[in-house]
Amino acid sequence: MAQKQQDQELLQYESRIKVPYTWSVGEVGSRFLMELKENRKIWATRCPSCDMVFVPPKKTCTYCFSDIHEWVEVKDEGVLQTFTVVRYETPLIPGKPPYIIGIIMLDGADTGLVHLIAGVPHDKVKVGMRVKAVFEEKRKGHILDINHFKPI
Amino acid sequence: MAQKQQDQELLQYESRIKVPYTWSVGEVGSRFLMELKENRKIWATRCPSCDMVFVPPKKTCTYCFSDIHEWVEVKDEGVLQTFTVVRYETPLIPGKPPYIIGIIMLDGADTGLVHLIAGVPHDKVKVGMRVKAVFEEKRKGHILDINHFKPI
Amino acid sequence: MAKEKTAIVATGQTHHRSSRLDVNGIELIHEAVTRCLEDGELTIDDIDAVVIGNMDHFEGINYVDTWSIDGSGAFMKPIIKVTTGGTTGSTVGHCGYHLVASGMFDKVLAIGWEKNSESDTTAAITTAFDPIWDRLVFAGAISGLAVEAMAYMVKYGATEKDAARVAVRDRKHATNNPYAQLRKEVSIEDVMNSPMLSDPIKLLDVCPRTDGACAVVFASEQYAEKICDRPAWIHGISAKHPYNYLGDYDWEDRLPSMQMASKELYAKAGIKEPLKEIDVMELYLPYSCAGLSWIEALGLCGPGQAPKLLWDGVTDMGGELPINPSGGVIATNCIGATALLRISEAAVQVMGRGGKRQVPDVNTALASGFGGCFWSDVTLLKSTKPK
Amino acid sequence: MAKEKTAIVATGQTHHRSSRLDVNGIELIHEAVTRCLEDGELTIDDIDAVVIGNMDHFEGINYVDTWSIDGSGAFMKPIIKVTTGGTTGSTVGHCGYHLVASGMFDKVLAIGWEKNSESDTTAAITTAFDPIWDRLVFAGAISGLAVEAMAYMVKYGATEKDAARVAVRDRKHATNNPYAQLRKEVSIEDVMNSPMLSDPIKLLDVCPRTDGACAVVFASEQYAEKICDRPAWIHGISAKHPYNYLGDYDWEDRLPSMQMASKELYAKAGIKEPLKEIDVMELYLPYSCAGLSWIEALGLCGPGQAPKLLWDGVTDMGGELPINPSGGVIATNCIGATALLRISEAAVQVMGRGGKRQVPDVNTALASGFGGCFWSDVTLLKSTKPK
Ligand SMILES: [Zn+2]
Ligand SMILES: [Zn+2]
Repeated sequence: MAQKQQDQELLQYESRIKVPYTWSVGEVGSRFLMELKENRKIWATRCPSCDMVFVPPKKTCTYCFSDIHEWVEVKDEGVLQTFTVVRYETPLIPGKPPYIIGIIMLDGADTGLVHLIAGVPHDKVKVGMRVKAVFEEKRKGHILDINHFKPI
Repeated sequence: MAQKQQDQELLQYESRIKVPYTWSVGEVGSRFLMELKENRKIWATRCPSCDMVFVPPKKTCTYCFSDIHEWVEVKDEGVLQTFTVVRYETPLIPGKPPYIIGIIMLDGADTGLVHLIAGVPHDKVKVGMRVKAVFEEKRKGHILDINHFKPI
Repeated sequence: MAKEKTAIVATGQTHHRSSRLDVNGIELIHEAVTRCLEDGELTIDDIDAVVIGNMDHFEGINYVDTWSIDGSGAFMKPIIKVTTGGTTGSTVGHCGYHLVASGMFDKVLAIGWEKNSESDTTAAITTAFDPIWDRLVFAGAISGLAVEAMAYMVKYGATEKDAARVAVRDRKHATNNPYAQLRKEVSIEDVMNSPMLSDPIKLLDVCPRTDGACAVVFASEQYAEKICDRPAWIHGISAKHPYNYLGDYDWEDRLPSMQMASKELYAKAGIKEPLKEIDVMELYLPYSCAGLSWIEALGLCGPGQAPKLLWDGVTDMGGELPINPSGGVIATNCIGATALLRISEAAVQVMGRGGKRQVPDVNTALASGFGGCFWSDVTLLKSTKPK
Repeated sequence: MAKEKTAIVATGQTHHRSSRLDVNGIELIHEAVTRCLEDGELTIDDIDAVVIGNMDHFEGINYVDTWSIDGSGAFMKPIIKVTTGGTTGSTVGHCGYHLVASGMFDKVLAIGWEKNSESDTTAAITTAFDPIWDRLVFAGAISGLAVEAMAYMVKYGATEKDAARVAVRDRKHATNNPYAQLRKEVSIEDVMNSPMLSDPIKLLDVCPRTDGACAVVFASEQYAEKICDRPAWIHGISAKHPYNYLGDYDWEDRLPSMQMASKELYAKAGIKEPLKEIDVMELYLPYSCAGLSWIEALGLCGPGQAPKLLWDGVTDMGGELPINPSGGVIATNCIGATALLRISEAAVQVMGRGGKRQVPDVNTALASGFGGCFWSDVTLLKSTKPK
């Protein structure tokens, strides 16, 4: 690609950095994802010192650096803390805009979960509404084994 | 992808980061590349303070931070300072291994040029041999408008 | 920790554009550095050490510190590269400050830059989210900011029009700044009628993508007044990066990291009533609604009272506390430079070198940085030497 | 610049493996940090600040400092991320040292890590070359190293067999190190018969890819001896990164950056005859031939004399100056940790905590880092306090 500036061509070199990655989920994260896959259940970990319940689960507490061993099941429904209707397009996201991103505080959890909201007209979504996980029929051990959360 | 550890599946999340880039070559670099393209000539810049001749050209001297305005033509031949025969495969490089990478000090330049060496059996390449640029017939303003350097 | 009194003694920046094809990144950096050295009547030999920062995945350059030496002049000088996302520029500034304040160096050149034209910013920003958990759902910066705006508006009853008032102010101020990228006034209607990107954020509510660079020289007490007749003394800094995942953020409150940072900063500097005691602010407001909730976090007014402050003109040029005389981030956003530009512009105000964008009689200025997962950095500058 | 006497008082590392699927990067970091704190009988509350580093494009993580807090324990502590390619680990170490030596902090945790299993290292390394000029031709680290080996061998008449002797030594030493990834002895023949990758470098001449982490605590004089009965005092550091493009390198000489760095270091520390005065070295030798030309650069012998030193066993365990008791980089290469492991292993030797890999009576140890475009970092540690 070139652009002329007076009598000088100004070149750009176009390329694309493609690096394949295989991120390790680790034992703790894998257990969470396998529960989604095999049992349609959402499990969390609870810090023995400060009682924080983390979804997704953590092996070490962010706040007090304690090792965490206790697993607790949280509900697959909760409260929509906030949301946005995304109307711009980007090649990185599954699905075409407009779609809704929300932060859901599941019953029993102390941290919000970032996920998609669907099954509701865009002008009916409200902060504070209750939503419930809709699981994929075919699950593979992935955060998108929950297809989206829908209002209840 | 999953791997079993005792009774726990260990997941990996496979993905690929693809980010498109368009790097600005800038006025100085563009002039160098356009000379390759249009005139099959290799031009350098010379520092007014320390006399260093830079190929590829620089707008500012690395060593004394002087602004550089003087252009000088260097020869399209020079000395092979060192080389290697690359025998491993990687998707990032044009051409199949084995191929030869070399550093060439062009006559009139003070910095080496990283490029490909070809037109010679692999066991005949020697440090210190003289080589000459072989230009592409179709050139586009790119460092690979020189297809390779060949021994002379 | 701060042993040496430290001041900003020189600043420089490029004329910011959406695309600067005539220079590569190194040459872009060189422009800001040259202007900064000229501003302080310095040469590169006067510089003891360099700190540089950008969001390196935006340009796909992995050794920015060494790669850029022809631009920074750092050949064989101590140099460090720091990158913390949107806060990169304030981290660069704080790093430059610490390198002098700790007593390690006397004159440190701090550089922030970005050549946003070189990549797809949204694609590049997305790689800043955790790959397993957040990256699959969130894309780019706008939706992450939109959920915060939504929570604030719902809780406090602020409107999109209130937010638009911030965009109108910053875009008007930018017309006074010869370096700004977008220098065109817009009306409330223009903002309201611009396309919705991610509810409640519209096109004219958000920052552009910019090619640009900024450089600043920090100097110790021994040198500061020799270089600059009215140096901008650093009276305190604070950096708070308490979140990592969007799910951990407290949506019930207004930018808690800014509350923490400004509280710490005011305590250090003895500031009790920021609205009265601070003469000008250069804030990293990447979108308009931030200009409401975040100034509440800064203690300029109580919860939900920011819209009134805006409509009353308190933060306009000529108001009690002008915010973003430069036009701010909505006018210019060369990301790795953006937060350093805030510090630089705050210093320019203290030095009295702001030209058409100068606020009269600035003795105290505050600069902020924003980035990552709702992080805040703040810096306080004064015309008087710290005790 | 160094005001406070500074020592390493605790170290920790993971058991290094080619792939650690049971932990993510954060959890891997946590293992090294936990072992380091245990080694010093410390808790995370004792730590004032954290410095962390890796080659972030290897994992595609862009905010490593904040992203990793559950592993590093840095929540709301001062933390800085540094990345300089292969030298990252030594930059982390030098940064940790400076943060204490400058008087800013008393106890600093320095962490290097890499999860090389998460990406294609060659693809990722290639992005470290300049995109316009060098990246199109060079790919990965090996060919860049091979051209250096070729130049040395041609000039000084060293042979591939001489180089193989280095690989044999390091791989043998690794059998003493319970943390090393590759713990299998090889013969000269094994090396010579292994596949040629890039003339003159063969498979058994080069380092593997590793998942691993390393952590070190630097402490000021006030705390060092309370934490550790025999701290490893830092007597000097030097970092020289003089090149940027491969074409600028001086192929006629042997690693000029190492010559510059070691000369500066020896002058600081008063070392006249390094071979006699230094008891052990942990060197970042990513491939075997580096173990020849680079020890000449370190002044252990004259130009072209390294092969004799190697064959005479001078650098073996039991020799006059053992090099890489840990097995070095050829046995373990978690890149962002690699150069910090050299500092950590040198400290372990000074502390006398090396177990089967301990060299007797170590008072003086040297660690090196290597990276980027033929850069060198060096660190000198002693059992005695600096004057
Ligand atoms: Zn806890
Ligand atoms: Zn010069």
